[in-house]
Amino acid sequence: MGLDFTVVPGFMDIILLGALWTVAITVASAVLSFFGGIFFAVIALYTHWTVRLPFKAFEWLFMGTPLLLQLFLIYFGLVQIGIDLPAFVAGVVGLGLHFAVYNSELIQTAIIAVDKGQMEAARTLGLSRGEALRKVVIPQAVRDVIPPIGNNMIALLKDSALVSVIGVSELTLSAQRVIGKTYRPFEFYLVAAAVYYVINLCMEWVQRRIERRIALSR
Amino acid sequence: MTEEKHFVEIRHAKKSFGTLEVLKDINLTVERGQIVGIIGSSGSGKSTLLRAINDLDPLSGGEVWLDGVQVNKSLPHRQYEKHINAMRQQVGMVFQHFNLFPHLTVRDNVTMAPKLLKGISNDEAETLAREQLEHVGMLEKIDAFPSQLSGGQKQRVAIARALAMKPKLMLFDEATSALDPELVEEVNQVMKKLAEEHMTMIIVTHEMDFAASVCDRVLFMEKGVVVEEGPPEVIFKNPEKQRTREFLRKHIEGAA
Amino acid sequence: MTEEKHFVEIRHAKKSFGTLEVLKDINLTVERGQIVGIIGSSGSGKSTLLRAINDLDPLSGGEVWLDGVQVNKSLPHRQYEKHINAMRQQVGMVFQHFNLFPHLTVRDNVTMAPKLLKGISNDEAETLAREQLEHVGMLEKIDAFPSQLSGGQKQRVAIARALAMKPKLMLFDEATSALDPELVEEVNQVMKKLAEEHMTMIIVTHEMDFAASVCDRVLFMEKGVVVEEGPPEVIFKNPEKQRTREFLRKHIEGAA
Amino acid sequence: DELADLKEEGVIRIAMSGAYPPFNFVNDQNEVVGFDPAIGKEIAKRMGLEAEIVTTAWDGIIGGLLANKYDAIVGSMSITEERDEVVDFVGPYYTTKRAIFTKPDSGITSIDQVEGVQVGVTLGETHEDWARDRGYKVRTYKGLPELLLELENGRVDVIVNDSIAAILAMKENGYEYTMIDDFETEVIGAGIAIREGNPELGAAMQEALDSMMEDGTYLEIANEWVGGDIR
Amino acid sequence: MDVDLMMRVYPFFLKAAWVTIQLSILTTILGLACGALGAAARLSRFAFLRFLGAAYVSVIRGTPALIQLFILYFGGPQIGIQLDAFEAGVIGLGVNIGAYMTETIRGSIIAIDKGQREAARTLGLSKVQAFRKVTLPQAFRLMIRPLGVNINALIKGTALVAAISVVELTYTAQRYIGSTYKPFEMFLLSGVLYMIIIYGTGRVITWLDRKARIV
Ligand SMILES: Nc1ncnc2c1ncn2[C@@H]1O[C@H](COP(=O)(O)OP(=O)(O)OP(=O)(O)O)[C@@H](O)[C@H]1O
Ligand SMILES: Nc1ncnc2c1ncn2[C@@H]1O[C@H](COP(=O)(O)OP(=O)(O)OP(=O)(O)O)[C@@H](O)[C@H]1O
Ligand SMILES: [Mg+2]
Ligand SMILES: [Mg+2]
Repeated sequence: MGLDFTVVPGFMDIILLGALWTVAITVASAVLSFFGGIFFAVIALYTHWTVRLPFKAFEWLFMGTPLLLQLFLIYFGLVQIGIDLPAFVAGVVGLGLHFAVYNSELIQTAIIAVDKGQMEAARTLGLSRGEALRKVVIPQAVRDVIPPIGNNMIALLKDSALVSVIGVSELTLSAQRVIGKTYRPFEFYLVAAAVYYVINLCMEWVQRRIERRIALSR
Repeated sequence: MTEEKHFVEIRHAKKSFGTLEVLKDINLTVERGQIVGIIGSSGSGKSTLLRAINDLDPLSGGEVWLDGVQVNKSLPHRQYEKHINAMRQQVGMVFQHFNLFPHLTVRDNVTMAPKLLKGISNDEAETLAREQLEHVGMLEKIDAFPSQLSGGQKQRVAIARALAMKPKLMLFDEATSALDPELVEEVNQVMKKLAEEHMTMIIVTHEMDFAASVCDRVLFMEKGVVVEEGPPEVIFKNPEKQRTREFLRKHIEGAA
Repeated sequence: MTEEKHFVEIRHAKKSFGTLEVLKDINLTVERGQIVGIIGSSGSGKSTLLRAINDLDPLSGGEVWLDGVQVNKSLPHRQYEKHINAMRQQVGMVFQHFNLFPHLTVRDNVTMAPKLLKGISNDEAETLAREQLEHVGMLEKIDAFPSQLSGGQKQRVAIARALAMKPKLMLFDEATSALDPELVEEVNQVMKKLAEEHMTMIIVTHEMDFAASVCDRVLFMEKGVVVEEGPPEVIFKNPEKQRTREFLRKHIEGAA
Repeated sequence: DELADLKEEGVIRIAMSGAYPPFNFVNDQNEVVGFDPAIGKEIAKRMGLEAEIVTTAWDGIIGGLLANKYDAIVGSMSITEERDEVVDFVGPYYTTKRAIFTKPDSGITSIDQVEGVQVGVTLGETHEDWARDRGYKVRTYKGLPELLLELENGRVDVIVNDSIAAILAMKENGYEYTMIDDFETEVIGAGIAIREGNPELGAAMQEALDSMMEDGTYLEIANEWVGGDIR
Repeated sequence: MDVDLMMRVYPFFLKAAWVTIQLSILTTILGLACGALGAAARLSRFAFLRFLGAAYVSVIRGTPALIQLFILYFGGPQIGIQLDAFEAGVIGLGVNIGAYMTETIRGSIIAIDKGQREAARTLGLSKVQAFRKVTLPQAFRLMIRPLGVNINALIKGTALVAAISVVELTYTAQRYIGSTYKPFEMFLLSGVLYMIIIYGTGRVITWLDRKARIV
């Protein structure tokens, strides 16, 4: 079967609107997952076991089950106990927490690897442990895991497609909708892939800039 | 609290790493405004002792008092944290390996703690940074990152960073090892000026000349015990103990 | 190749970091078996020069020759790699920050390179490690990891590691800054012994006494240029240049 | 034409999602059964072929056909113009109607009341376009299970679906939803999709389908799985 | 909750879980190989290899895995690559996760102090030797848990192969959900199995991480 892209322009508005949703979800969940990841890492490493153990269970839940299921439970499950989240919010919460747990894994490793002398130097200046973490240890830890955090952010971009299960009309869903109308799966999947790729290029560009900026600080 | 109030008092300090006893019953008092030097062979426990004053390497036994307050108090965690942060703000420390923050510029290395802990404004911080860096001749590198500095430059930033908190007590772990003679002289001047302003200092050093010229009192440590202490004239010219004499042989010969 | 064959020869060495000129036309020759000291103020380019001899920080201009072979040759990558590894095996280096391998024990820090590059057996490696560590008084820490060592201990392991490759040329960047006077004396002895065995050494140091006692020749560097060079008697007692005199003021006064 | 190749192989591969009861679904033995596989197998038998059932996610089902991963889709695929442009249809082999369901206590009893309430549909089905064309407030979902769940959760007030599948699903699961009456709509035909350019294969399948409709086998199958004639 | 139903169908879930496990293991192996090669390329001194590595990461990581699977499985035959669904799944997912692993591995390598490499080179070790004996062992400690994250994502990602008609754990659940209208029961069954697989993998990762961190 030959590819026929002449049908594409007529549907670009739907695709681009979907792309807008995808960007919105991705940005919001990426921010949540980044700060959530730091927060979780601190809980995992520095809190009393009474806090840590319940958190571990929570972490296992997110590590151990597919994102799809998590979104499903957040959207279809929570409403049954009276928490009715709009689909967009449910999507952002699900994606954000899921990747926060992933980021937390990365940041934990990096925190452990930061030279002990750094914490000591900060504590010696009179910084509390929290302040030392915030100002000295965590920035260095995050610096050391920029590439894998970049991984997670880009995985998040693609997984944002899953929020289509709860009816947010993001890029993949828009493409599927158009395919449902036109039955040109190859053309529109390729178009969607291209749009994803453009968003991905922007994210890579940001990552490269950050990496270049931190190169001096090693 | 002791009857006579010393500024720093260490009593029966003991410390082990596993089976290795690194500090064995160390006692030490320092008065306000004094400069005390600690000399001793490699691995004798000097760094460990210095770190204990800050409770960085908590002692296995013994007490550390600073200005009438016990530093290594056993307190519930939360209270201990508050307590130790307050104590540490009064104590500046320059590490043997400097431990500059690699992700911050020289400016931010110096101003981070005062900004955070004393809530000074950005302008005040800038003034403070320039003042402190000027002191150690590092003003021109204010925007550099630690990775761009030479060894001596790092050490000077570390000194500026510690002084920026205006501590009451300064601990130097081989403070001048990476400094050239001119800078040693400058740092020497800085120290003397600080001493006049009643800053108290404890200095671990291998440079006997330096110790002899700035210290009011010198301790000689060996294998976790203080072998001998006294004014530099005595320690360096005419030590009592055989072991001290041996350790300083070359120096004493040179001076004699 | 030059007409008269020097063991080490540096010609018109230049190096910049961005706009900062760190080395400006440095020339230096060292004969086999000589010990040359480099002194100078902090940030004057001493470490950079030492690193250039190994082509670690490649020069922006100029040549480095070792034993009749140019070190910083421009060669196709593969050949350059072979060439530089062969060169570096002949050159031992002790860094200002030691750079011990944190994931290896003291033993493995010392034996890794000889095992890998000279294919010595495990038994031979063990003997070698013990011998070298004995030399620097670190035998008892043979199984320790770097994180368990004091500053002076790390430095000694770094020295043993470099010597274990039996280099023809040793470069020390503040080799003795973290060593106590006794150890300085010991390392001094080691160096003299090495010199007798025709080891050539270039030593960056801030300890003028040390430089005066072990070096055959001393260079004084300032802002990327060699201000003055000569035998230690001249440099330390009676330097020609005003700048050298200033730099060494304290030392010369002391000696006078 | 691929008919000859199939004859030579002796096997025809038939695709469906395996998740659309009663038409195709998995039973407790993890076998794919239902109206679609039964029809597919019967057609194969009449063509002198062995049928091999493939289940695949709906997203990729047409792609798989076009890429020659199987030879026909007997998976309750509605015949639409757009689809017809990419594949050829045999059939229809059954028809169904659009239906609207709501909770008995919702107060919605006629199609006019659907205007302005939340309408749940399955993403990409023809019902979605229909609902949008009529200007309803539409929410889309992955499939019938989610639709029923949302009706229960109260986030949608009505759902639009093929009548047969929905009725059977509700019966099976004890849901008591009401279907909106006197709702006139065109019938939807489900067809067997094959690759374009295979008139002989299409004709052979159509012939097999026609013959089973004539001799009563079709009715037997329909009675077994759906409980009535759905031609 | 329909426990009866769950009891009747769980053996099929077990079988499907085995497919998921096989997929995961093979994909991990292929992914690690691609990741190692990719990282080597990205850190290479040859601009061309660096470009190739960057392009691999960018393109593969930047487009949806599902589409890559479609292209490989459906488009492959058009250029003469005939793979069965399982093979296409392993190759597609392995090459995909390899792009992520490339970044993970590269990240932990560049986090190692430059002084370490310099010290090794000064001893006369070749680039490769310095890398193998000094940089890599230290980077290993940094990469285990991040690779664990990749593997975790990969295990869950194996569900994608349902779209190319491999019946693994998730699709088994989905088929049964479609067939029985019992989503919670079926998700529970598959969820528990995923949890077991992932928990097991997590234990291995934690064990490796502890072992590597002994120093
Ligand atoms: N990577 C770098 N980027 C920018 N500037 C650098 C870099 N490395 C060194 N410099 C600068 O080069 C100059 C010379 O540094 P070098 O380390 O050679 O000094 P040095 O003579 O060894 O000093 P010290 O006695 O303090 O160790 C310094 O001013 C330093 O700030
Ligand atoms: N974390 C540790 N684990 C085990 N042993 C340690 C540890 N830290 C220090 N030691 C040992 O404790 C002893 C004292 O160390 P310390 O750093 O106090 O010596 P020092 O007097 O400062 O020596 P130097 O002059 O060489 O810096 C040394 O023998 C050292 O090996
Ligand atoms: Mg020490
Ligand atoms: Mg230097």
